Amino acid sequence: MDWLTFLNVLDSAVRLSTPLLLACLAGLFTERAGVVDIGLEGKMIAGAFAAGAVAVFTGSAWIALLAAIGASVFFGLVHAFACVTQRGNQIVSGVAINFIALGLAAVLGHSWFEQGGKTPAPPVSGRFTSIDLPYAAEAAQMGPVGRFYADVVSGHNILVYFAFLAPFLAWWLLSRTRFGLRLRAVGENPAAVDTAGVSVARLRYSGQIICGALCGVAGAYLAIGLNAGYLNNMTAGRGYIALAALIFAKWRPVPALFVCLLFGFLDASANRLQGVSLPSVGVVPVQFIQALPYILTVILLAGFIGKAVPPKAGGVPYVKER
Amino acid sequence: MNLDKTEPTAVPAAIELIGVSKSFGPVKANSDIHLRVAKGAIHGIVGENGAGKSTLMSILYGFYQADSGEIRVNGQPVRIRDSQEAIRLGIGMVHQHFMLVENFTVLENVLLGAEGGALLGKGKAEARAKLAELAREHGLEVDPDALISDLPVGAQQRVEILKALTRGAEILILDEPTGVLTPDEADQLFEVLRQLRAEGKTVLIITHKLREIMAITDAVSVMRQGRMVGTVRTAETSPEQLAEMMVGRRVLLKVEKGPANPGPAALTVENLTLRDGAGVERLKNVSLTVRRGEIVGIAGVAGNGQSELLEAIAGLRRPTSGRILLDGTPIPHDPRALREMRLAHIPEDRHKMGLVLKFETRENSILGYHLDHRYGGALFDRAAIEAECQSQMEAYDVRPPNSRLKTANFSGGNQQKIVLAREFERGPHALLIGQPTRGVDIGAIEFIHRRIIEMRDAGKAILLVSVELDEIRSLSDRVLVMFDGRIVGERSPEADERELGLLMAGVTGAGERGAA
Amino acid sequence: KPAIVYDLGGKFDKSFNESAFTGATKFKEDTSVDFRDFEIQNDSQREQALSRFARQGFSPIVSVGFSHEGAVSKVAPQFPDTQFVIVDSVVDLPNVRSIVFKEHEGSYLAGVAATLASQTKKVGFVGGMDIALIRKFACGYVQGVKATDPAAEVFQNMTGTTGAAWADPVRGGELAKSQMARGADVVYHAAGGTGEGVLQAVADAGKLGIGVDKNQNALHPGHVLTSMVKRVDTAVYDTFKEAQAGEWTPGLRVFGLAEDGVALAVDENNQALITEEIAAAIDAAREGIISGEIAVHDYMTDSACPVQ
Amino acid sequence: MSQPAARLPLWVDFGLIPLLNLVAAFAVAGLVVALIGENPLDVARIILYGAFGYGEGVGFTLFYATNFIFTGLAVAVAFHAGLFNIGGEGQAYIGGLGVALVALGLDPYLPWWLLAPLAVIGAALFGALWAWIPAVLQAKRGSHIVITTIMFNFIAASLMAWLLVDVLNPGAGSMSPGTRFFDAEAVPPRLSEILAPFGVDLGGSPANLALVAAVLAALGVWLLLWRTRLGYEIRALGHNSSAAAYAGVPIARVIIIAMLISGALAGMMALNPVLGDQGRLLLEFPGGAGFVGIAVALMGRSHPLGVIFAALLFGMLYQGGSELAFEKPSISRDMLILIQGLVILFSGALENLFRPALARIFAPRAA
Ligand SMILES: Nc1ncnc2c1ncn2[C@@H]1O[C@H](COP(=O)(O)OP(=O)(O)OP(=O)(O)O)[C@@H](O)[C@H]1O
Ligand SMILES: Nc1ncnc2c1ncn2[C@@H]1O[C@H](COP(=O)(O)OP(=O)(O)OP(=O)(O)O)[C@@H](O)[C@H]1O
Ligand SMILES: [Mg+2]
Ligand SMILES: [Mg+2]
Repeated sequence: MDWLTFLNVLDSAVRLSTPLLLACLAGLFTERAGVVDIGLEGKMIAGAFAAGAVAVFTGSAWIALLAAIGASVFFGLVHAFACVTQRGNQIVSGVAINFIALGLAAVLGHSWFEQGGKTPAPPVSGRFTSIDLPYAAEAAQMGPVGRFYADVVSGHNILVYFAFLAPFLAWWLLSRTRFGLRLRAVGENPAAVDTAGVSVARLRYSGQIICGALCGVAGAYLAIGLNAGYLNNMTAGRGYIALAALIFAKWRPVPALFVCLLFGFLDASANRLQGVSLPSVGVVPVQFIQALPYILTVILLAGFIGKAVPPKAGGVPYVKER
Repeated sequence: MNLDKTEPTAVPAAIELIGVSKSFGPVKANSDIHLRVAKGAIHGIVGENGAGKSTLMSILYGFYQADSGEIRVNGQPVRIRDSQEAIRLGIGMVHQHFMLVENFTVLENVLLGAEGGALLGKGKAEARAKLAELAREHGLEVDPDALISDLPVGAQQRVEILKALTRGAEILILDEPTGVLTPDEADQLFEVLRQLRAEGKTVLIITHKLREIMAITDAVSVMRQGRMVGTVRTAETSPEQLAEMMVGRRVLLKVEKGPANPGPAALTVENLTLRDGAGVERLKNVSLTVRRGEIVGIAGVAGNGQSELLEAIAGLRRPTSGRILLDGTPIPHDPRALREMRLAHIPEDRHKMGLVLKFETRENSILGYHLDHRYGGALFDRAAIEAECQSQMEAYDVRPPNSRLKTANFSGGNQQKIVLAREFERGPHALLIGQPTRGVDIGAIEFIHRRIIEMRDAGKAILLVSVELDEIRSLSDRVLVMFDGRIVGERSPEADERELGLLMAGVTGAGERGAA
Repeated sequence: KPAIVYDLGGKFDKSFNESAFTGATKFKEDTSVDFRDFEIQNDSQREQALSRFARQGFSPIVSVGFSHEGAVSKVAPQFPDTQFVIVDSVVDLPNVRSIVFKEHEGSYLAGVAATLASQTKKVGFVGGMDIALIRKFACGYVQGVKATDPAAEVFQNMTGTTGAAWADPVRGGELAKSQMARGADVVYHAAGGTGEGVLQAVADAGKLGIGVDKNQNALHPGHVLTSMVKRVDTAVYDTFKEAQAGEWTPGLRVFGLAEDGVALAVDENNQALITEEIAAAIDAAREGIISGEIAVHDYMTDSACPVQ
Repeated sequence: MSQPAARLPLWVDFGLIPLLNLVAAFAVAGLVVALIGENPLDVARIILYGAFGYGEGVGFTLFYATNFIFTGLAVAVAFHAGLFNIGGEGQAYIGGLGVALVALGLDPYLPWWLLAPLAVIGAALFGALWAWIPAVLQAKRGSHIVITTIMFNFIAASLMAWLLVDVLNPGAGSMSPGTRFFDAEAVPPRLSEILAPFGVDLGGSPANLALVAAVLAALGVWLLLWRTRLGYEIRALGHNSSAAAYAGVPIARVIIIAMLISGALAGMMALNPVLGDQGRLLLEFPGGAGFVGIAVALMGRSHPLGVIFAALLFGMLYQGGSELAFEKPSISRDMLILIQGLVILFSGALENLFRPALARIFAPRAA
């Protein structure tokens, strides 16, 4: 791969890793609070559908973003109610939310827009368009580093920049603030938090709300950032990959950034490798190239990261009185 | 015997409980409890397991809400809705099961719930200063930046006390604080408590060790089956009287045992060294011999390699070097094969290792022996298993004797009996016993101790590990002391308690080096 | 009483299923004869839906998509008096009409147009899943490109290996961007919903896309060079009409350029893009194919493509 | 799952509460239906009628339930070992390859009753094979089985797409990615044919002998888990791995064996659609049954009997939902997914929603 190709792949990796990163951080906030969430996929779908629909109705990307966050947070609250208040099984609740969001988006979309659950394309004002950073054009002329700035750093929409800032914000929030300390504690030992006079339930709800908000942004990014409008099941399993990334990153925000970038990069490379003829092998079947990111993930997992220890209280409802 | 009514209220009460009741579903943990704790006193609370001591204290600390009754703090009626409220009222609590976040530092744990602002920076600095001050005043030293999981239990407990004190506790509740301490550490703790009393603070302490009650408290309340049996002045009572109040019958506090009759060596450990997964040496060149018909006790503070030693012998950990011989043959690294060689193992932690709590008890009664052909071929012979379980439950007086009840639903003492029955009843030749009576009440302790002596008298070789020095001394025929992965000395059980305590703290050759 | 059974993509797939729906709707509007339809959710429902419609007396019953092949061959013999139609596959039974399209011919024209519209002489193709039908599109397209400019380069990508491949506009867009990064400035898609992402990305970048199946020119006016329409709608409409008039016949119907079954769509949205040169070349190629002067290889005949 | 504070009469626990949960789920679904301007009662009637109202409907319900019994059992067995096998989808897919290879290779020679048992072995073997690598990675390297099984789902999809398009495809002229049809003699009879002489009419439904296999598998799983030493070790491991180690259970080996069994069960799901219904291997034939298996196992409390009931419930939803799509074109076919989700939510995660209130009514007062 020459430098330019590499930059192109990297540029694509940035875009592809953005929804993963947002969803991964979303999962991080709730799992660090001790609530396991395999409903990331569903929340993203809710966000994407809300964003798509509201962008069509209002023509405003920002209102659509708010709607996405709202819809996704709503499902976060449902999950919190089931898992925290009702002490239900967290995996069951997550599975349920994936089904509900997918079904509801299609049913409402079908009824509102009569296009089989799709939303029509919103106007340009209803989308987040790419931003050229200052001096990008000039930088492009100034050697490889300049190209990197122009091609990879510049030219994404605002949600991408937010996504790449988010791990650092998350890190700061978790390690430097009272809220973060309590949130981490409640995922490890809720009784310790409870005896310190802090409400376990409130913290876990907060975790779910943040999770919902981030999934909402991820959904909005898919529907009105990368694409124009919601399409049935357009998350295409990214919520599950984000969970994998979360485990890979061992529930830490900055590693999450690198893991998601890695996943995005593998994905982007696979796109690029299609149809490439290898020396002695000839053209590799495209299916093999498409499986490559997944195979590499398994190899990395087996070879490098070893055992990932989840937050101790994860998945277990906090029961004070039996 | 309730002295509250007779005694004039000369000293103001720090705490008064009036008719407090609390049920967990059908279990009445506390019913109609009256308690008065004088300000500036150390007040002990004793009772069998499940008597409701922890529940009562947790109500005081706002962790649970009483179903009915009144609480007064410093004479004022209060409603303690949550722990924050309790902390505001100056109540601090060190829980029986530590409420620490294991992968947090000491400082973070101290900070939790009392951060002093939305950002941690300022609060951290203040807490650090406060910790330094408390260390100076009370000798409660801990490294603020150490991870809890890296600290020995004794230090973890110090963190719990520090947590309470940094929050400005005037009334300190300690729930079984000494279970995990060396006698020396316990003495240190008592020193701290006396110092706190001198400062006018009130201390409520729960313990099963009557010796400690006698040593430190000013008054003591006894609970039984959710009720308050009575409160007495410590100076006016005796351990025997307290035990009787607790159990409702007379109890033998001293283990009766005849002289040992040691036979040939059964279990030999030679130069055993063991590194854990992280590469830390947990056992350093340990050698010992246990003969038939004797109990060799290993004393030591928790975390000095006793657990690793037991688990290495039991085939659960692979030694880095050294040999373990059973009746002269090197043992395989396989718990299953060891059981066939008649080596039984009572693990230290029945919940973590000895039992599958969600199994029916009859299933637990064959745990480890489940491949035995007595219990069936391709399919289990359920009648045989049932019979086995019934006979075990009968022999060990497990209550209720219901083999189909999930083991989780038995009380701690009965769970321990289930483990003992399983391991003892199959005629082992050698026994590894870890913490046989941890968290078990006096009545059950008596029973378990008797069984262990019986096994010895039947000619079994027994290696006993316990952090209860009293237990080691009363059961063992020889005492080995472990410190930092080494065996640092052998003493007779009659040896001076102080000397043993010093050995446990790693001070060898007490005389010369004690001063250094 | 006509009926339609759609394939897994659903009737609003912006593609051949939707096209069938459009034809049926037009028939309904023209004749005010209502029709029933059903979107299957799994393979087992194909037979269920067909026999159900048949039992309820519907006829003709159109099943859209090659995947219905098995179900039609099983159900049709059970209802000899019912008229069955299968689109995109051939079932040789006395009461079945098979409608197939020469997608390769239309795609060839798309290749011609793409090459001429391209400044860089690099063009792209994004398919949904790597299956025979999509290879047929790709093969025709590449032939058109190479015939126009043997030196022109074609980048080909497939989206995925699960059903999501037809509904993943994000990846579709990414594939198009990757092709554009390599210099492509015209990208043709045959990827259902995924293709919307392709057209979107191309339009966002100010380049040209080529739509498929339906006329997608209006999606991004000025940025969709043309659409390779596959007239499933007319085929369905005609079938219904003939049945109504009692002129329905079974047998194979092949719709190529000659029959107007496939074509490049030109309308007000792309008129400006189709220069005279392009229009002339398309026409010439079309004439050539119809007359047989230009032989466009059909991938399906030997599972191979002469050009890459 | 939290311990109920008070014991309720059995009929409340196992009858009234599940019923109320279902009613709540349907009430919410009804709300959505009303929101889009349809009559919820109508919808409920259509679904119930579609699932149970006539022979063919029942047949379809059973057909879908067969898939879910297999995949639900697969997830349940892994659960008992403390493992979360999300890879049922991929294992079923590869299991289909096993079935197809047996059938394609032997169908000229063997009648169905000889071929079917071999197909069972093929399905189980291939499904197990696909679970084997994640299992080994979990047992020996500690790689998180949730991720590896997710990855293996994707890898299976790629592998199968390649095989079905380029390798096993009958070749030129065939549009659909799939194998050729198996010989008609090699395909076992459907239940409708078997039961017709007894006056049972299952219409053209594809329910087939795989249902019997599924029920036998459930029985087998029950025996395995609660009547054999291996099952004992699996459960001990799942509840408490330290206790299992203490008991001398070879942990790594039991993890691998449990996953192999799980994979084999998932793989056997392929018997139903591939051998029993389509008579050929098609692209994407599992159609999400592997994931539904998770919900089925959770709702069935990982008990084989519970799995059967939950599978029937989901089978009913699938078939009733298809009826709904048929009768009410204005309601998107995705309504079914929504209803499934609500059922999972209310009967799974919110199972105790009504318990406190019922406890107040029915619980015997504590002494
Ligand atoms: N997890 C549980 N679920 C249901 N019931 C329980 C549970 N834990 C304890 N119990 C019930 O509460 C009773 C008391 O439990 P606890 O462990 O406090 O016993 P205890 O009185 O301390 O007994 P022992 O003296 O033997 O330790 C048990 O006999 C049991 O019936
Ligand atoms: N959270 C809870 N939920 C239900 N029952 C409980 C709970 N905590 C305690 N119990 C029950 O209440 C009773 C009193 O328990 P408590 O822990 O107060 O006893 P204790 O005197 O502290 O015993 P120990 O000496 O074992 O610490 C026991 O039967 C116990 O099983
Ligand atoms: Mg107890
Ligand atoms: Mg207690």
